[in-house]
Order: sequence, then structure tokens, then C-alpha cells
Amino acid sequence: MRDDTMDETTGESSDESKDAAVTATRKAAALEAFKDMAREPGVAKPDPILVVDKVVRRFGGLTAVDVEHVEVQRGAITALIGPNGAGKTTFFNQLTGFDTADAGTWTFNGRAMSGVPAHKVARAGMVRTFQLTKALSRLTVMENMRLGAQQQKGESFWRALVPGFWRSQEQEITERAEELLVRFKLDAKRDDFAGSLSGGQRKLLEMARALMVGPELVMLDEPMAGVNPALTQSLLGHVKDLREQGMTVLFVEHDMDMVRDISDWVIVMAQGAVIAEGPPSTIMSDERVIDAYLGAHHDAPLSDTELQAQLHDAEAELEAEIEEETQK
Amino acid sequence: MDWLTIFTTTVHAAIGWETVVYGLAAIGVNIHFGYTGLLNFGQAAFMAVAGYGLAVTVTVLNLPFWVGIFVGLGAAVLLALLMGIPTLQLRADYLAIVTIAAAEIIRLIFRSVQFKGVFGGSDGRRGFNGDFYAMNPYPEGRYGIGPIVFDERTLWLLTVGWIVVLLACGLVYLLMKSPWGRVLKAIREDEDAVRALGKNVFAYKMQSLVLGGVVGCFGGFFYGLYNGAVQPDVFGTEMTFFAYTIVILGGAARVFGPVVGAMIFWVLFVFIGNLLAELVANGYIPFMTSIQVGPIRYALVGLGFILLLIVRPQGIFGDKREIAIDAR
Amino acid sequence: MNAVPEPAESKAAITDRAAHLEGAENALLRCDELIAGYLPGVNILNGADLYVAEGELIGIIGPNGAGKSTLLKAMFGLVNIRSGTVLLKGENITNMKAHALVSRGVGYVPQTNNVFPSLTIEENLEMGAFQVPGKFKERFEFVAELFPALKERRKQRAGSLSGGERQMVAMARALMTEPSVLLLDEPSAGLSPKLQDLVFIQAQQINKAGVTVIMVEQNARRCLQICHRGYVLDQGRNAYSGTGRELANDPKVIELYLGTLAKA
Amino acid sequence: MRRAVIAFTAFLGGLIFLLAGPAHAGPADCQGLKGTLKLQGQPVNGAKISVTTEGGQPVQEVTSNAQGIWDVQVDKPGKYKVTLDPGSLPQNSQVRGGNNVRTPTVYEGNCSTVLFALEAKGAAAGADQEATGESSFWAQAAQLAFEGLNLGLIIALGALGLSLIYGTTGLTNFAHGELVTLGAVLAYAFNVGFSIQLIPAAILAVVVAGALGYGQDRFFWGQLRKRGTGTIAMMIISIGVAILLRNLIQFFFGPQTETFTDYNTQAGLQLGPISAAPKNLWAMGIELAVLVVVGLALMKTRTGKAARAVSDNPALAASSGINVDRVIRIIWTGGGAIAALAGVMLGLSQSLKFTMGQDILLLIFAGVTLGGLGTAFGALVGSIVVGVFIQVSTLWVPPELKSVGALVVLIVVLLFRPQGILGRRERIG
Amino acid sequence: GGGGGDTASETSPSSAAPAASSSAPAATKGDGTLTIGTLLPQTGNLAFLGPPEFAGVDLAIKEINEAGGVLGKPVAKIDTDSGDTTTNIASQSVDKLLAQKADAIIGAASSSVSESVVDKITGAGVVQFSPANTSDKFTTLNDQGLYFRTAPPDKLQGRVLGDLIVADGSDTVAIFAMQDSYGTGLADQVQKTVTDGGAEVVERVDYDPKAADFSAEVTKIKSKSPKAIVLIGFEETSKVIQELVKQGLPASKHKWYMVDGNTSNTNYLKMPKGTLKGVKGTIPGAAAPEEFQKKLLEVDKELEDFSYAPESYDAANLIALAAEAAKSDAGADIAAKLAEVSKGGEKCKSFKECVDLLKAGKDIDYDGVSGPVEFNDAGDPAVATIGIYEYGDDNKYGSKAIEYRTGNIAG
Ligand SMILES: Nc1ncnc2c1ncn2[C@@H]1O[C@H](COP(=O)(O)OP(=O)(O)OP(=O)(O)O)[C@@H](O)[C@H]1O
Ligand SMILES: Nc1ncnc2c1ncn2[C@@H]1O[C@H](COP(=O)(O)OP(=O)(O)OP(=O)(O)O)[C@@H](O)[C@H]1O
Ligand SMILES: CC(C)C[C@H](N)C(=O)O
Ligand SMILES: [Mg+2]
Ligand SMILES: [Mg+2]
Repeated sequence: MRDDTMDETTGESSDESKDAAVTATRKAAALEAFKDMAREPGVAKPDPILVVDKVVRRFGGLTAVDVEHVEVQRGAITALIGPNGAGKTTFFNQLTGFDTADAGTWTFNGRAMSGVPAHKVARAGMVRTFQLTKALSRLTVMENMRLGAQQQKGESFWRALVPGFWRSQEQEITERAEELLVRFKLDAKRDDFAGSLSGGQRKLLEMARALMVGPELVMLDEPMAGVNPALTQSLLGHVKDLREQGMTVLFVEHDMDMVRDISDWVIVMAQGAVIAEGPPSTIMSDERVIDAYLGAHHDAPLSDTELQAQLHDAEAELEAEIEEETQK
Repeated sequence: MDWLTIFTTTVHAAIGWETVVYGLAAIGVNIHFGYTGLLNFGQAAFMAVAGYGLAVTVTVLNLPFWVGIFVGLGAAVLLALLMGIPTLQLRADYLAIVTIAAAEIIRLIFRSVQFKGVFGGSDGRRGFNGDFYAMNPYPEGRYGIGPIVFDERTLWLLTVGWIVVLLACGLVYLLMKSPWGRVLKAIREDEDAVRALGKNVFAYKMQSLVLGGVVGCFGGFFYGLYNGAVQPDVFGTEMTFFAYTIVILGGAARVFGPVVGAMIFWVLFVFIGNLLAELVANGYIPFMTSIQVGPIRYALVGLGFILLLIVRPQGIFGDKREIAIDAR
Repeated sequence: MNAVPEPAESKAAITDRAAHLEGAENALLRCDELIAGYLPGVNILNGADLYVAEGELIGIIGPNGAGKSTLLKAMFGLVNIRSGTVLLKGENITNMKAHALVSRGVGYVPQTNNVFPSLTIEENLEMGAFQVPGKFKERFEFVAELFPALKERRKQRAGSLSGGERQMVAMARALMTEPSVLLLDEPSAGLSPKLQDLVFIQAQQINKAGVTVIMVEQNARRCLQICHRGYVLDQGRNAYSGTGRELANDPKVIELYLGTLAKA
Repeated sequence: MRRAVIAFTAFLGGLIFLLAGPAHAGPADCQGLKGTLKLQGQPVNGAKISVTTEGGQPVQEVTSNAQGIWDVQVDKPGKYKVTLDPGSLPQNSQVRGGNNVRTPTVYEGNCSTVLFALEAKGAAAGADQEATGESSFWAQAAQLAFEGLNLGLIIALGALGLSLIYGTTGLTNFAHGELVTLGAVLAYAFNVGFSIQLIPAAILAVVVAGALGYGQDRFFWGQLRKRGTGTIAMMIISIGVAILLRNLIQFFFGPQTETFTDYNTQAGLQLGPISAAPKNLWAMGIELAVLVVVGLALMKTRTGKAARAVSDNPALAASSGINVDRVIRIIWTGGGAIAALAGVMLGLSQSLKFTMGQDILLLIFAGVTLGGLGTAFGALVGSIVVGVFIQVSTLWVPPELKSVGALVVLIVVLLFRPQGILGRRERIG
Repeated sequence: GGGGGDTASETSPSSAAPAASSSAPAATKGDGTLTIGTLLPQTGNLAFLGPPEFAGVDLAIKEINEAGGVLGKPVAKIDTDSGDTTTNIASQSVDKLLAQKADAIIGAASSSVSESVVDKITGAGVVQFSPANTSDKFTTLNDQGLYFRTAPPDKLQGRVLGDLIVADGSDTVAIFAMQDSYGTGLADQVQKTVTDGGAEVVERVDYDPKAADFSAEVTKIKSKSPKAIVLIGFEETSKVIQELVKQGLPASKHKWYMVDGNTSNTNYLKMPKGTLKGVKGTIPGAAAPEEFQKKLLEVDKELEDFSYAPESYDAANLIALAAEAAKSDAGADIAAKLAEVSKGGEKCKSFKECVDLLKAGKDIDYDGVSGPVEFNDAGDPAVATIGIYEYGDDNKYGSKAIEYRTGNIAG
């Protein structure tokens, strides 16, 4: 794996033991930072990369986002969860300049970002993916990937005319893209049009392409919805790698297994507001979160017995219903 | 039946000035629409401002030919900027109507009595091609092989015209192969995705609009130079439509698509017209008068395009796979 | 294309087509050796087989791009079948138009683009009940109870809904007709855990009420837990099949498709 | 009114003069200046007129005879100066506009006529005219607004058909203008060719056009859709169809401008400041009724909603049990019929030509876009805005640039509401 | 090219070259057969005047060939469409004619169309001879001596029409003119004459002939309530008339005047009886002998309008005579002789008569059906006649004018 950010951190990543050691340090550092932190919404982080204040977005009578204060810790993996329609995607839209907030300010790396157009946000190092994927249909998968790379010499009109200017850089980009594609199991689709990918593959491409940008903060909107579990698992490893390379990850996800597995910190949104924050383990036992979001089986997937019981209940209910009907 | 005339006029059309003019217009449209997905239905306006820029500079301001060329080019760039700043924010279908409207506004202004002193009203301007033919290196005479001959004036125009066409094709080839071209193609697919990857979509669209406009404006120059006149009504929406037809015939987003499309278009046009006229003149089609040849010719040309596009919806050079991907 | 993973020690692996089709004679819905694809010359399904008995709940899992959605679409007449047959209650419905299948009692929830963005939620559901307009009121109450969020927002255009809300609309739309066969393509994707539960329970309940359900899921374990039988699709053909439990515990299936993240 | 009487008598007078004239007005026997003086239709006798050369050299002085006629023959062609002596005029009369000097040119072998229009003194023409000038601005504005509405409703009919088809199939149909023309030409064929009164002829035309619309989808567009032809390719094909249809129509109909035999050149009724032909009022009523009925049908009926569903997502519509092809065919039938009605109305209020549809296509597009793509009421509102703007803007811009005004408005509106007046914004993400 | 001072002078040497050299290279030398191309309206907004023009040319060529042709060979004819200004059909037609080695091109009818192709035609050393162009522009146009016309410049028509209006006693006049070189040029002439004559032009609207409707334009005029309304245009005039009637400005209350471009016997037939009663229109051309119209009807029995049929007939005859006189069918040679055969010599009235005189070595002066046709230096007729026609109750004008006025174009 060679990433922009990589050089700063580990240089050559072939050395496995070193790698493992680094992994440990990063993760430990993140956990250390969160250890004594208060579990309340809007709590201050020691080294926030993103600080959001009073962001409001209304659609007609509906307040989709109303976030008082929230901070995202640098170098950590933060999950953003919440019921459907809580405003997570809308919140992303505000932060990344795809929609204009009715009110509010936020800073990224200390730089004010409100009102900054989307492409400048991305250039500043804050890159997002879309929940409803946006594959560039009539570009090949590889071209999709290459497009993600930043500071391409060949993207300026005049230099584009002289291939000599950008050939070597293109070569580099392609190599990087190839590595990512292998990781995301898309290498076989390298030269196919992105428009011919399946739903899950699009999700994968969307994420891989965002990583090509080499962002400081990557914001993933339900990256794993529709991705098959085995692949999800291997990609989680990759996301953890990213953290080790110094990248900050903020992601929205409904898959609690995944949240539990990789996130260092969880932020919970409901009805537009942040209602809770904390490490995954605590959050998942928070009453409010269970109520609003997790429902009955918050800790682990249903065991077979539970399942049977549930099924039984359902059956009983159904029978009662049928009876009722017949009685009418 | 005068087969020889039918044959020679058809061959003339294939390499003649119409092909040069419409080919250039179509190359411009191909940059806008084929590569960037901009539904610019105002291509005729670029040609008009170029033709008028040259004509007015030379005939009204009495400045030399080269100044006229630069004024024409400048006018095209200016038009692209004026048209682009408000419209490039719009969705594709809205862009289409706004550009048609802009082109019509320009045509109406050119033909208006108000500005008759400058643009010459509906009769346009004549008499500005002297300097161009003064540069003609070919001595007087007729050039060609067999029955396909050009006089020295036409030959000179075609020489310059085809050089410009080939240069334009080369430019398009170089650009579209480069990362710059990749960004354009990506914008065609989904702007938001490109924005999310940190590219300034507006700037690229503007560059594309200017470039396509400038290439198209050479079509306007050659129209004026060949006919020795520019008239407002020539630059109507029909001209733009034809340019689009040519692009689709040749295959959108293909370097040589527009050129080959233009050849087919004019060959079809001239061949059908002349064949029909000959048939009628020689009494092979007794129920038709020569006056009815005009409409039937156009009708058949229309039919020809329909059939060609039904047989090869992707155009001559197009990729069937690309068409099959639903871009919606 | 890579070869289908070696079926080695897996007992769920399909080695014998005939064996798999045992019990398929009386199937309600049956696909035989389907070959289908989108682009000319590229087949996505390479001879997929599938059968469902009346009242069964079938799960289909598999890696991304395996052709699961394509299989559902092919059965439902949305992708052109190049060879093979689909039988519904003995009737050959190969390449029959979708709307004709709806009137035969088949319902379908697509994976993507599954709402009418410019229609309101209510109108979306009305479209769901297109062939049975008389039942709209009654069914609307029913789905509104399942997803209360929808009733509140009945006048909101579906195009402005959040991802999860769309998914609810899609699911609800398919439930408007009371189909006898229901094809679900990743119905739980994008839903909150609470609602995912609801979807799975609902699928079971519907099934209990006599509806035959075919469900494609990436939430594979949950799916295998509730389904009677499951198929694993890979590269356009069935790689494994068996009861839900068999598949869920099959080491090869776990390694290749299920992963170990969510431990059962 | 009085003015009109004067004008009319003057006209009669002129006629008599002319009828008397030709017998002797051979070119050779006249080289000079002549004229007839009249006051309120009565010849003025004895008015003094002096003719000098341009340089002021006197040529001749004459007085008008009993018929009010005077006549001066000159030797040389060229510019002359003619002065009427106001003192010689009957009392209480004056030269209108006050200027009693004319500088006409005499051409070789021709007589030039010189006119001194006379009026009664104290007609207080100045004040009078100003008053009418003022009221005439509002009268003009009212008339133009009416014309705008008249045009706007026709555009709206065209726009409705276009927007229906665009909405359901995603096809930007550049041949829609020709469907409009077709309706008009069909009605013309029934009306003129088969001598059927226009109203039944129009109904027949609309029905036939509907059937043709059905056929078009059944045998052409539907087949293309089945083969998976993309919307852009279809759009370009529609340009080909437009060329084909337009020229076929020209082949059969001819290149000239025609009108229906009924309700032709109907004299206007004066309704307050507006003059309108009865046919305009009827047409507008019918147009509005059709627009509202179709608009409501789209909003309220099942097929209408199905049409919108198909426009959003055909595959999903099919999955919901909607027979997509059938819906599209209904829309094509309706769209064709409505376009034809637009054509009939256009032919009725203006005239028929094979390019009539093409000529208003841009306005139709403008109307559709301005209202918001794909909404029926949007098309109505947008079209009326376009129509009214075109006409009313001529109060300030020269009429030849009237479309410019409307198109500028279109651009400006889209700048502030990129989704059109009634359109809605898309959600991102 | 016309244009401004020094560019024009720079243009001429280079573009004059082919014309000057046309006697040298093979192709322009002439191939022994006189080939006449027509570039006349089959389509477009002047199409209704196409038939008489085609008929005129056809009749002339028929007679010429019956008389033994030119230079011993029958004259060849190629018909093409000129369309109108809104299409560039004319340009393609010219390309085709040039490719087929036309020696002279008769057309176009519309001044605007002619203007758009005149450089191309004359640049190729071919004679352009219009039977119908009346725009004053062609008088001063730089045409290398290759452009001719039998129709008189609008100086004359404008003068006659203007005088007619003044003579009819209208002191307030509105002019409704099609916006092209013909329409605005003629309108300018009318306006000048009318103003000089003592009437006032209270409103002048230059309209776009392609406009969908004319209600706004008419509203403008209505507010001024003029005594006379001058309608200058082509076919679209019938739309204008409808609007005039609708807005309460009928011919019975305001005097309408029409011109050569819209005085038609076919365009207004469907209007209610009497709509055009009393409307006067001017058409260039002297009274044509009745027998000429009969002959035309033999060529095309559906003719209703006869405008410019005589001019077209004369154009073809003059070209043929000039070719005979030059003993060459090359464009430049024909052009050089055209003025000569039109004036100063023994008068003759038909091709046969004239060609016999020519063969006898006499200098001839062709006097055509349209008038005496004497070319001045600009290739315009020096003297011409304008007929004034009046519409009757049936919305047709009689074939006889109520008056003919003959005058020198120069004044
Ligand atoms: N353009 C819009 N117009 C109207 N309402 C909107 C719009 N965009 C979003 N909403 C509403 O705002 C709320 C928040 O939506 P958002 O997409 O942010 O939810 P989310 O938290 O991402 O949900 P999910 O988990 O389902 O993706 C939803 O109720 C949605 O219906
Ligand atoms: N519209 C399309 N055009 C062309 N190829 C397509 C199209 N849709 C899917 N494919 C191809 O078909 C294959 C199977 O796609 P399908 O959607 O059936 O996969 P899937 O099993 O549903 O995957 P996922 O779990 O990711 O949804 C993919 O490899 C994809 O490349
Ligand atoms: C045919 C004529 C009406 C043409 C007109 N005189 C013109 O010069 O344009
Ligand atoms: Mg979301
Ligand atoms: Mg799928």
C-alpha cells in the first residue's frame, strides 16, 4: 500500500512486525485519548481535526440537522450512527459544501470551512463518499480511480497537451490505484465501465476512489451497506491501516458489528441533533440509543433460541390476527 | 442522367467547404457534449460571433484581416464566458434551453434594424474575404484529378480548412487522452462526484465551453470566407442541430467522429438532392415537379439520418457498450 | 473469469445438478439454467438454477457482482433471458413483462432506484397498489403501522428522503399488493438495526402467512438464520445450496462469503 | 369616429380623382407638381400656392380651382419649394401640423403630388392627441397582454404535449413542432380539401393526430425504446424526424401560407381597450379548458399518476404492475392530439404554414423549461409568462426583437430558480 | 464586394481575377452550349412568385430553341431552388449550378438572397441576371460587371407608391416593412417621397418575416391610427392583414397599399369578400400583351400571378442574344455584350426577330415584354414602368393596371 499520507508515517510498509507495532501504537494512542473523556454530546477532544458549531439545516418545516457542537478527534475512527432520517447524510452535505447550511460554522484543521465550495473542501483534505453511489458510469473503473488523485499535473489545460509532463505521475497514480483495486476486489473489473458494476461494487469503488484522494479526513456514508460480509471484514482491516497512516475516518454505518469492530468513538444523532457520544461499548448500552436506534438486540446478533422465540411471538401474533379476522 | 455531376458534386461535398465548416462546428459540439456532457445548443452563436467579428472588423472598422480573426476569436471566448457564467450552474436540460435562447438572442440582435449600421440587418455583411484570398499561394487555374476539380480559391480555402480541422482533431486527441480530458468525461457522468474529488467543476466546464466554442468559431470563419458573406439567419438553431446530428452520426466522444459524421452528412445531403433532381429532370419520377424536389430531398435526408441512427445508434466510431449503459 | 471456488470439503457445494433439483418438480417458481446479461456478448448469469416451493423462504447470498440482483431481475422480466426457462406454477414466464407478473401475484423490491423520486410517499404507495386500487386504503394502514415514519411524511416527495427512508418506501410499496411471491433485493440495506430487525421479522411473518419469499441479502447471517433454504451464488451460477443452517455453518461458505466478523 | 368619416370621404374623393385621372395621366403630358386642397372633405377654392426652385427663384404662383386642384408645370426636373399661403385659406382653417412649406422633387416626365392637409382651427389637436397618447399606452398594454395570453395559451398546449412526452419517455422531441403543424394541416385538409366546416374538421384532425401519435409510438419510438436506444440518440433521431415530417408536410401542403376557410380574417370586437376576434375568445376558452382538464387528470387520475411514475423510473413502474408501454402509448396519443389542437388554434389565430410548428418550437421549449421540466401546470404557467412577455415587451423594445425580451426573462428566471418556476430541487447525496 | 473604402479596392484585384481571366482558362471559356441556370424560389416565403418566373424563363428558352438555339446549339437549362434568406439553399444551388458549368444564372428573386450569393457567382465569372431584384443596393454593388437585372430599382417603385399615397390624400401614413434589403430599402424610398410630398410617416415598423405573429406590430400602428398603411413584404403579409382586420384597421377604414412582393392573386382568396377591396398595389413592369399571358399559360396552366414573368422572359432572351452577339457562351463575354443588345440599334421584340438581325450583322435594341430594357452602367434598366393595380371585391387585382407610370430610374 502506498498512499500520499504513507510517506510521513511508515515509509516502506513491507516490514510486517514493524507494521504491527505501529498499528498498536496508533490504536493505543486513539484509545488513550478517549479514555477519560466525558460521555456527553459535544465533548471537547484533545486534538480535534473537525470542530462543528451550531449547524442548522431546515427543509420547509422539517429541521433535518441541528447540531450544537461536535468535535472529531484526529487520527481516530469515529462512527456516526442514528436512526434513518436522523440527518447524518444531510450533516455530511453541509460539512462538505454540497448543500448550504441555514446557520452554523465549522473548522477543519483550524480553517473555517463554512461556505467553502465542495471542491475546495475536498482539496483541503476532507473527502466524502455518497450513500447513493455516484459511479462515473461511462468511465472505466481504473479511470474512476485515477480521477481521485490530487495535484495531477495533467489536469491543467496547457500541460495536458504535452504528455511528457504527466506521464510519469500517471504511472504512479495507476500503480496506487491498482493496489487499492486489488484490496477492494475490483481488479478484475479494472477496464469495465463503472456503470456496469453491481450495487455493492459501486459502493466499493466509491470508497476506493475517495481513498485515492489521499485525504486527511475521509467521511464515508454507509460504505459497507450492500458489501458482502467477507469483503467487509477485509476492508475493515484496510480502514484500520488508514488510521495507522494517520488518516482520520468519520463514517456512517448501520452495521453494528462493524461499528463495534473498528470505531474508537461513536457519535449518535437523532432528529438532527447529537444525542450521545462515547466509545462503542458504552454507547451500545445507552438506553436512549437502544430506544431510538438499536432496538431489541443491541449487543449481539440474535442467537438461534432468541430467534425461535421471536418467531414464536410473531406467529402467535399472526394467529391472533387471523382469528380476529375470522371472527369479524 | 448526368451521373458524372452527381458523382463529382458528391465527392466535392465529402471534402468540400461544408464538411470543413460543419466538421469544425461538430468538433466543438463534441468537446461540449460528447466529452463534457454540456448540452450546448448555441453552437451557431459561436460561429456567428466569429463570422461577424471578422466581417465587421474588416468591412465596418476597415481593419486588416488578421485583426478580424483575432476579434472573432475574442468574441467567441467572450461569448463563452458570458454564456457560461450564468448557465454552467444549471442542469443539463436547462443548459440546453438557455443556450438555444442565447444563440437566438444573438441572431436576432445581428439581424435587427437597430444595429443595422454595424451588423447589416438581415442581409448581413459581405466583402471581407479579400485578404484571405490575397494570401493564396496557388496560381490561378483548376486543380484536381479527373472530374473532381477545384479552382484555386476553393483549393486554398480547403487547404487551410483541412489543416485547421486536423489540428483541431489533434488537439482533441491529446487533450482527451490526458488527465484533463478525464476530468471532463467525469463531469459528463456526475458533477457532484467530481466535486467531491476536489476538482473545480465550474472551471473545467468553462474551459470546455471556451475550447469548443473557439474550435466551432473557426467554422464560422470558413463559412464567411467561402461564401464571402455572413447573414444572421444562416446561424440559426438548424445549424446547431446539424452539428449535433453530425456528432451522433460519427460517434460521440470520438476524435474523428465529427469529421466523418460531417462527410456522411454532406454526402447524403448532396447525393440525395442531386440524384433526385436528375431523376425528376429526366422524367423518371413523373408525379413530382422540380419544385417539389426541395422538400423531398430534405425529407429523404431526414429519413436517411433516422435510418443510420437506428442501424448504428452509437454512430460510426461509437462503442455499443457505452450506449448500452444507461446514463440516466 | 476466475473459476468457481473449489467445492472441496463443503457438503453444501453443488456437485450434481440433478441432486439439487430434487424436490423441484412441484416448485412454485423454478428457474432452469438461466443465461442472461446486459451488454451484448457478456453473460452475467451462466446457467443459474433455482426453485422455490410454495410457502418457502429462500435466501440468496454471494459476493458483490455475483449476479444476485441480475437473477431476481431476470426472473421478474427486467433483464433479457438469453436461454433457460422460468416457470411459475407450471406456466412459462420466461421474459414475460414485469407488469404481467405483478398481476400473477409476484412482487419485487429492487436494490437500487427503488422509489419514484418525484412522487410523494403516498403516491409511491398508490403505485404499489396500481392493480388493486380498491385495496389502497386498507394496505396503506397496514404499511403505515410497520413504518410509522411514512405516514407522518405521506406528502413528502420520495426524492428528498434519506437512504433508509427510501428503503422503507420501497419495502412498503411492494407490500401494497399482497403478493403471493415476493422478491426482495437487499431489503435491509441502509436501515437502522431496529428496522433491520423489523424487516427480517416481517419477512418471516409474511412468509408464515403463506407468501413465498426470495430474499437477496448481504446481511447474510441474519438471512440464513431465517430462511428455509439458501443459495450461494458466485459468478452467475449457484456455488452452494442447502438449508440456512447448513450454509451458515459451512466452513467454506464462511471463509468465502460470510466472514467471521459477526459471530453467530 | 369623426376622424374616420373624414378619412373615408377623403378616400372617396381620392378615388374619384383617381378614376378621373388615368385617362389623361399619361407620363409624357405631365412634368411638375400638383395637388388637391380639401377641408373636411370639401374642396378648397382659391388658396394661393407659390412654387420656387430649391434656390428660391420663383417659378409660378397658382390658386386652387373649384375642385381644390392646383397644378404647376416645370421645365427642369429637380427639387422645388412649394409654399401655401395660409392667409388665402378659408377662415378657421389651417395646415395640419402648422408647416406650410413642402420641398418635393420633380422627376423627368412625371408629376409629383404635394399634399397640404387642412383642418379646422381650434380643433385643439395638440392637447387632444396627448390625451389619447396617454390612454393609448394603457390601451396598447392591455391589447398586448391579451395577445400575450392568446399566444401563451397556444404555446401552453404545445408545451403540455411536449412535456407529457418528455416526462414519460425522457425524449426531448424536436419533432414536436411538426406535430403541431400536422394538426393544423390535417384540419386544413379536412376543411379545405373535403369542405368540412372547421369545427368538425378540427375534431377530426385532433382524433387523427391522436391516432398518428399512437402509431408513432407503436411503430417507431416504442420499437427504438425496446432496442434500448439512449435518450440522446432518440433526441437526435427526433431532429431527423422533424426534418422528414416538415418536408413531407411541405411536399403535400406546399410552401405557401394558407388559412382555414372558416372564421378567416374575422373582424375584431371591441372589448374595452381590447379588440379581439370572437374566434380568439372561443379558442382561448377551449385551450384553457383542455389545459386544466389534462393537468388535473395528471394529478388526480390513476393513469396520470402512472404517467408520472413511468417518467421517474420505468423499470420500477413495471415492477409495480404498471403496463409501461400502455401508459406511454396513451401519453403519445394524448400528446399528439393536444399538439394537433395547438396547431389548429395557431392556424386559426394566425395562419398555416409548414414551418409554423418549427417557428414556435423554441417558445414551447422556453415555456416548458421556464415552468419546470415535466410538470403540467409548470408548462402552463411558463408558457403564459413567455407569451405575455413577448407581446408586452414590445411596448419598449422593437417588435422584431420581441422574442429577445422573453428569452432574456427565461435566462434570468433560471438564474434565480434553476429548477424553473414550479420545478423542485433535487436532493444530493 | 461592396463594403468600405480600401478593403473594397483590395478585394477587387484578387476576386476580379477569375472574371478577367475567364476568357483564358478552359472551363470558363465556354463549351459551345449556352447553359442557363435558374435560381428561383421553389420554396420559402417568395415561393408563390416562383411559378411565373420559371414560366417566363421556360417560355423564352422554348422559343429560343424553336428558333434554332444559340450558337447553333439548343440552350440548356438547369432549374434550382433559391429558398429564402432563412435557409442557405441558395448557396448550395449555386454550387451545383457552377459545378454544372452554368454560363449565366437567372435569379434570385429576393434581393436578400441574391446578395448572399452574388460574390460567389460573379467570383466564378458567371453572369447573374435577376428578373426581380429591386433593391437599390445592387446599383452600387461591386459585381465586376457581371450582375444585371430587368427589374427596376425600388427608387422608382418607392417614388410611384409614395406619390400615389400622397395623391390619395393621406397625410398620416404607417409603413409596415419586412426587414431585409428589399423591404427596408423600399420603405426608405416610400418614406422619403411621402414626407417630401407633405404627409407624415407616423409609424414605421420593420418586422421580422419569420415572426410567429404580428399582433404586437399591429398594436403599435393601431395606436397611431394612420390614414394609410403601406404593407411591404412577401407572403407573410396575409398574416399581417388578418391582424389588421382583427384589431380594427380594415382596408375600408384605412387605405392599404401593397407592393410587388405581396400583390398577389393567390394569397388572399380565402379572406371574406371585400377584405381587400380598394387596396392598391404596385408591380414593376409595363402592360404585357394579352397574347404573352396566353403563351405563359401554355407553359404553366396553373399560373395565377404574373409578376416578373415578363422580366424573366426578357432576361433569358437577353442572355441568349448577348451570347449570340459575343459569339461565345462564356459568362464574361455575355456580360460584355448585354448592354449593347439592350439598346442603341435596330429595335426588335422577340428572340427570333433579334437573332435574325444579329445574324444579318446589325446592331440591335431588344425591347422586351417588360419594357424597353435599356441597361445603364450598373446593369440596371435605365427606364421602367410601374403598374398600379387595385383589388376588387373578390380579393384579386385585375390583370390590367389602373395606371402605369413610366420613369427614369435616375430621376
Ligand atoms: N432536500 C430535502 N427536502 C426535504 N427533506 C429532506 C431533504 N433532504 C433530506 N430531507 C429530510 O431530512 C431528514 C434527514 O435526512 P438524511 O438523509 O440526512 O438522513 P440520514 O440520517 O442520512 O438517514 P439514513 O440513515 O436513512 O441515510 C430526512 O427525514 C429527510 O427526509
Ligand atoms: N446495468 C448493467 N449493465 C451492465 N452490466 C451490469 C449491469 N448491472 C450489473 N452488471 C454486471 O453484472 C454483474 C452482476 O451484477 P448484479 O447486480 O447482479 O450483482 P449482485 O450479485 O447483485 O451484487 P451486489 O451484491 O453487489 O448487489 C456485475 O459484475 C456487474 O458488472
Ligand atoms: C420577387 C420580388 C417580390 C422580389 C423583390 N422585389 C426583391 O427584390 O426582393
Ligand atoms: Mg443517509
Ligand atoms: Mg445486487
